Amino acid sequence: MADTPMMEMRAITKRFPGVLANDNVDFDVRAGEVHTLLGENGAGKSTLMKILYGLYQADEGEVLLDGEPVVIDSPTTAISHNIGMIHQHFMLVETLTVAENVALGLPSSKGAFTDLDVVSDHIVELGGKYGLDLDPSAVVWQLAVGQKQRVEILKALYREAHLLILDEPTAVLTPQEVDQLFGTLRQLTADGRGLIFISHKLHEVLALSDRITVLRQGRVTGHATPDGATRSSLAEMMVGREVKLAPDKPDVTVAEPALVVSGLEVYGDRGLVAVDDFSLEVRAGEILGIAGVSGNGQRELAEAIAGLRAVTKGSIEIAGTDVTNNRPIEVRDVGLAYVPEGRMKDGCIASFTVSENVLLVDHRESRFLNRGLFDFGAIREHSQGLVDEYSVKTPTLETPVRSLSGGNIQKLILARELEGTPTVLLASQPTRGVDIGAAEYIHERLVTQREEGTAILVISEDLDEVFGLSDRIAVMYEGQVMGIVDPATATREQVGLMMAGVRPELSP
Amino acid sequence: GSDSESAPEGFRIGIVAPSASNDLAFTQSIVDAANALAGDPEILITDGTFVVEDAATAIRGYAADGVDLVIAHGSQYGGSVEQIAQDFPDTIFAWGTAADTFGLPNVYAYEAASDEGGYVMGVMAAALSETGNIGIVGPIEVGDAKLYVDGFKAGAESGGANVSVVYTGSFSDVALAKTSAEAFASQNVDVMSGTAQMVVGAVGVAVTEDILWFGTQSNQSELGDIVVASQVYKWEVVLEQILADINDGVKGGRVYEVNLENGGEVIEFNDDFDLPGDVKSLGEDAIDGIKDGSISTS
Amino acid sequence: MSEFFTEAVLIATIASGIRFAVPLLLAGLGEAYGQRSGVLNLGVDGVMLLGAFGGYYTVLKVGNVWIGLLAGLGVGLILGLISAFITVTLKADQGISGIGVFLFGLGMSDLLFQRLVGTPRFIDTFPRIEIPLLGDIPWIGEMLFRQNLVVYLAFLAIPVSMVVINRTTFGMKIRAVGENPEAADSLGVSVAKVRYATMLIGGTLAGVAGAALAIDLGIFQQNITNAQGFIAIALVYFGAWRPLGVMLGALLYGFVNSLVIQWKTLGIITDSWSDFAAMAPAIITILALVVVATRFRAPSALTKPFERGE
Amino acid sequence: MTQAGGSLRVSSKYLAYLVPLGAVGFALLVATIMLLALDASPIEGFRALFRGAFGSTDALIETSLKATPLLFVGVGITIAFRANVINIGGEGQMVAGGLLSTMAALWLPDMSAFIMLPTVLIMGFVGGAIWGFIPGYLKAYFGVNEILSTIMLNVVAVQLMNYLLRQPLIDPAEIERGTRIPQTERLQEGADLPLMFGSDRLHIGPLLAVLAAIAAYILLWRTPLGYRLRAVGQNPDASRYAGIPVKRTITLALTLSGALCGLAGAVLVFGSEGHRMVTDGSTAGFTGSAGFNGIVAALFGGLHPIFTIPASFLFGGLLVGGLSLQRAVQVPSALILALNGLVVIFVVSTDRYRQRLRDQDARRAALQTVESEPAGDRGGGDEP
Ligand SMILES: Nc1ncnc2c1ncn2[C@@H]1O[C@H](COP(=O)(O)OP(=O)(O)OP(=O)(O)O)[C@@H](O)[C@H]1O
Ligand SMILES: Nc1ncnc2c1ncn2[C@@H]1O[C@H](COP(=O)(O)OP(=O)(O)OP(=O)(O)O)[C@@H](O)[C@H]1O
Ligand SMILES: [Mg+2]
Ligand SMILES: [Mg+2]
Repeated sequence: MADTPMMEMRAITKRFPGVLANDNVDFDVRAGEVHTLLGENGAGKSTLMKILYGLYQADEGEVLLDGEPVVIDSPTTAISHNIGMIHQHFMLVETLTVAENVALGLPSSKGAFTDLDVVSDHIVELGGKYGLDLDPSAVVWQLAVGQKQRVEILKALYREAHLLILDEPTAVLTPQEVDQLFGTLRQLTADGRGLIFISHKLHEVLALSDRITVLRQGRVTGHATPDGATRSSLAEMMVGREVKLAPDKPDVTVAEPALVVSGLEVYGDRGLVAVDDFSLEVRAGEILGIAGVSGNGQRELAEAIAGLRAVTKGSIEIAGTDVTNNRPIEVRDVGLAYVPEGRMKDGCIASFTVSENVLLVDHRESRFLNRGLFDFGAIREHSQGLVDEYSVKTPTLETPVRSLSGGNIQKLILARELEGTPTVLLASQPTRGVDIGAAEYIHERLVTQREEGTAILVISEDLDEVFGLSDRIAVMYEGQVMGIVDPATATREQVGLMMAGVRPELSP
Repeated sequence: GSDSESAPEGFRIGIVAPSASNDLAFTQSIVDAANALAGDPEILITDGTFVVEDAATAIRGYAADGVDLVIAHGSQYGGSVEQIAQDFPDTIFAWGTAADTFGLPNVYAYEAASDEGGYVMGVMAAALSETGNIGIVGPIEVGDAKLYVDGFKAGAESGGANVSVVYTGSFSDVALAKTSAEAFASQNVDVMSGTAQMVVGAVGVAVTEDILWFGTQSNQSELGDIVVASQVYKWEVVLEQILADINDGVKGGRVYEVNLENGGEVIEFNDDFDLPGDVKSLGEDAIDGIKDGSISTS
Repeated sequence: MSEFFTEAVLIATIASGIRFAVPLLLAGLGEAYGQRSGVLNLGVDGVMLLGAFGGYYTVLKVGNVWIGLLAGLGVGLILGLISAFITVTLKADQGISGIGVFLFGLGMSDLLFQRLVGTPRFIDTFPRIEIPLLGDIPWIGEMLFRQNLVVYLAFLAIPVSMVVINRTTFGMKIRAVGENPEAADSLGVSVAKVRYATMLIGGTLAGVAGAALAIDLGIFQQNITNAQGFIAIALVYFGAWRPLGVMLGALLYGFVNSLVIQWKTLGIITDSWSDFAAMAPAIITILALVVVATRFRAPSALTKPFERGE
Repeated sequence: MTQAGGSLRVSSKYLAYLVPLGAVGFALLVATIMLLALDASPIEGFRALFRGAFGSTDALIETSLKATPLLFVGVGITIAFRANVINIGGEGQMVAGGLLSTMAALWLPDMSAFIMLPTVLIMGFVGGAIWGFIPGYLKAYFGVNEILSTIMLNVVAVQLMNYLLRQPLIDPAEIERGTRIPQTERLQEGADLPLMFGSDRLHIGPLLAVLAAIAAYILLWRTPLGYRLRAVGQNPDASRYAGIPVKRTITLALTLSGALCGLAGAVLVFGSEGHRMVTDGSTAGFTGSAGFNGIVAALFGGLHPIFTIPASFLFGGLLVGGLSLQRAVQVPSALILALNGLVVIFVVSTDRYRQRLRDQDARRAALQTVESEPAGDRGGGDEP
């Protein structure tokens, strides 16, 4: 490794209205190394990287490349300094082809006209070198998630990125795809490129990194190297206290099946079968976790159960009532509560107040009405009760939820859904994108609810969560159940293989 | 023409009209007439009030301001005039083009016998047409436009021509008027006429396709040497009669008309168009016939 | 009926349908550029009106129709710039600010006309150009190749636009910005610049469309476009945001109009039905919108102002 | 729901309401320049404008009458916009409401006002509702862009009006006379909007419009239905998730919006000087462009039914005053139209700024109380 870092950020400070997203942060990368940024949600990782990539401007501090101070005021500048970024959310134009997405914004060898043939050739060449196999003429929306990821990497390589920022590139990949990606990344460091890696998955961090820097509340709170750290030591550095990675679960005697799904077939948005001959039972008093890589039909399954997506075959029963293809409101009336995966998309209305969001599902109920008009007294009382019980931190009940933190919004949704003890609780990614603190709290609530006899179906991509919470784990792959395992006896590796489509009986 | 009657000292006239006061057509004809009055009355104009309720506001505004004579120059203003005239019994109202004073003592109505001029020009059109096909472009089949079109058609048919009429359905769609004229051109039409503001679109086609044109509501000679003649309104004939009444102490309840007979309607020939003498005399015969009642325009 | 099938009448119906389509085609094409980049410009009609006045007045003063057309282009360019400033820089609601531009154009063009011209006067119109050889083809020649230069230019703009949108780097940026501005932005494509450019193209074409309309008619008057700008916007949806589709829509609209008129003059459509005939284009457009809406997707970012998270 | 907050918020909130006034001020500045260019005295012009709008009882009455359709339409637009539906079809919906109520008054036997007046108002409501339902249904179930379908339906409505007033509904006297002005006969007196305060002009239209605004306010913020309308407007996904019938609600939003515009049409007919329906062949000839201007009034009022009341009166005053400005300094009416457009442009151009002021306010308040919390994830990102 060279002595001068290829990139050095010094004393970076960035403020958003009311938030100190980066506070005097120092960070550097040397050629040929992977330097990982670790931190809770909202710690300021993406912000720091967006500053480096020219999407945001730092309020204070400077950036040095090869020892020279530079001003990076736009992505164009960043690209011209050979910096590439793989964003946390895919930055792809779905209606364009792979080659077009790669060529976008670059000068063409044919002047004003596109030179997609040249681009395609180079894509194939690069793909061959780094194991990024892709058809340059495929339209992006037709690609699988892993392939889209490869397009993102190709975009950066095509621009000759020497410094590559990868903001949570593994969040949506199968363990096998992760391995493949890591292979590619190691090849890149071997070429002398510097990588910045961001991930919440501590075992990945330990496997890939050369150095680790931990951010908390916008500040650097520690440094580590993989050989001197463990998962729990890293977690502690992130949160600032000892963390319970799994909740305590008292024994509960399970009762009758409350949710019965049999032979379910559901189509996805693209008109393909997303849930395929899927059967499952969840009994009152148990938590069934569904593990799987995103995009394997979990979303469609949840929506079908909630009445939001048409079922083409099979049936869904809740507490003995057939609710197949019922309207969402009818399914709820039978006793379903649903914490959706898209917190801001489905779970709440960002511009509505806390009180109004509490009303989202129940606004028709007579207890909130007085001669047909809202009874604001009753509504306030009810909302205050939930806010207090679930310790939702909000200045007032009239605050738009937009200005609450993610964890608090999630708690609010949970409070709303668990109110009145549902027969079945369907929780999709219940702690995705929330603080470890809030996640701990949410896990405790789910366990409490289980004790009260609710049948709980938790869908999560976070294996730690699935293992920590579930009484049984069902693994979902390409719309089907690959098998159901006991978390007490199963290993992560087994589950990982099942998530990749390997049936347990076939595995050694 | 009658002897010009002079407006009383300090007389104020308010005009409310739907289109622009320099439109070379409907509105300009009344504005020019008012300006031509003797005695130099003060003329106030609210133009472009194609919204009936806005016109009503303006009419009421003039009445409230103490204007002596309020001219509501638009058939569609009738309902408003009827109402407002009752609220301002001391103000004199003139409503055109129309024939109804609602039995009110302070409302005049005035109209144009546009069928008469239409008929005369139709007769000449038939004589000028070599193909025998004549086309007329109208806006919507109502009021003054319908009267003119019907008169023109009757005149041309009396001369043995084959007449087709198209109402574009709009007073304003110039492009449609143009398309209509193009349709006529394809059907061997060699003489056209038309009325309302959108008709300029048709005149344009007449110019390029060398089709003869008869105009109405104002002198359109300057539009080109394909223009044979135009029917022109001289509303001062009506206004002078109203002034005469006022000077005599009568304040309304009468209906006046401009027509060929009283000189309120004039056929103006285009000097640049070489009109054969026999055709011109056919036209003059028609004028005489209408004046003496021997020809009916319908 | 038989009269309709005479050669001359059929040819004239198609030829005048084509001419009728030209302003719609130009304005619609310009609007398509904007919408492909994510900007809905409802002010097209206002721009057309001012372009029409600019073109008319210039020809009246200068006497040259081509300078008049250029004047319309200039007016459109300026208004395109203003519209871009309103919607891209100030990020105003696109639908409503467009209505504002429309009302302004409607009033301003009339005001200028009344003050500067007053009495309507005819101006020179575009000379017809007969294309050698092609113009001599029976039927086809008369329908297609004895038009004025603007007609040819307008139809030439279609393949040019197809190439620009589908085969150039600029076109790729337009499509990207209309679909996913964040992604384009992350690759250093300036969303604002691309949208300014498409708005300028749109404004320019709308201005030219207006000038072409007025010069072709040889006259100006209040509201001369008679809402053609709005029809042009509808045609963009009708044509599913593709230049060729816009052209087909404009031609269909032009043909329906000239057919209805031709039938009226022949007495095939009687006057009592003429109001319904006048509804036809609007109803056909709505029906077409239903079909297009179920088959094609609008650019994802259409009507959404872009703001880089900060 | 009502907002409570510290002094900082209040001042910022007032500022937010001042922004559109600033926009009007700017438009007036442009008007001054234009008047000067037209050789008219701006001072005299504005004096006439103000006098004509608010300077006397008569002026106030005219302004109220002009504001009435603006307010109805503005309230209708507010309901639609709150459900995130852009209704540009106010013009056509007014025509539809005017036509249906006119038919009722024309074809039903003469009846007392107690029966006739509610009947024609309901018919106006229904006529507009039908004209709003069509684009609403097409949007909800076929994804047809409502901006375009409503514009197209304006065209259809005007032709329908022209046909009906020329043929089946025309005043028989017009046929007899041969003048064939496309207008109905004077409609039955039972349908006349009653006059208020002993005025011979001021009918109950303004009162009805204000009541409609209050009703819309109650609907939107005090009832489950209004809650659903707003929820669907803010987040259709979350609404669907919560069991709200999204498509039906979108359809309903445009239907209700159209219905209020239809009421505006009915009030125009039965409150008109002539007590009849007339066409000059264009929509604006009947509506006075209230279908467009009502949008401006609604925006002015911050898409809030109650604030739309003063906004409509202000804007109505501008229009009435514009007429008297024209009379006083003899400028073409096109000037008013152009200014109208400028006001719209300035108001929407500053809208973003106004929103930012409001947001800042809310965020600041949220932060004051949550300072104890970690900087975590404000804005609630929900992605991995
Ligand atoms: N554009 C913005 N405007 C206002 N606040 C922002 C903006 N972007 C980020 N923030 C805030 O800055 C803080 C840091 O956010 P950042 O996205 O950098 O976190 P992160 O570490 O990447 O979290 P995650 O793990 O969820 O991706 C958070 O409180 C966030 O809410
Ligand atoms: N009775 C049913 N049979 C089959 N599928 C149904 C049925 N009811 C609902 N669904 C499915 O659930 C989805 C959501 O229904 P929901 O009632 O929320 O629709 P919506 O968008 O509110 O429409 P609408 O406003 O017409 O009720 C539907 O799109 C449909 O796929
Ligand atoms: Mg991040
Ligand atoms: Mg439903």
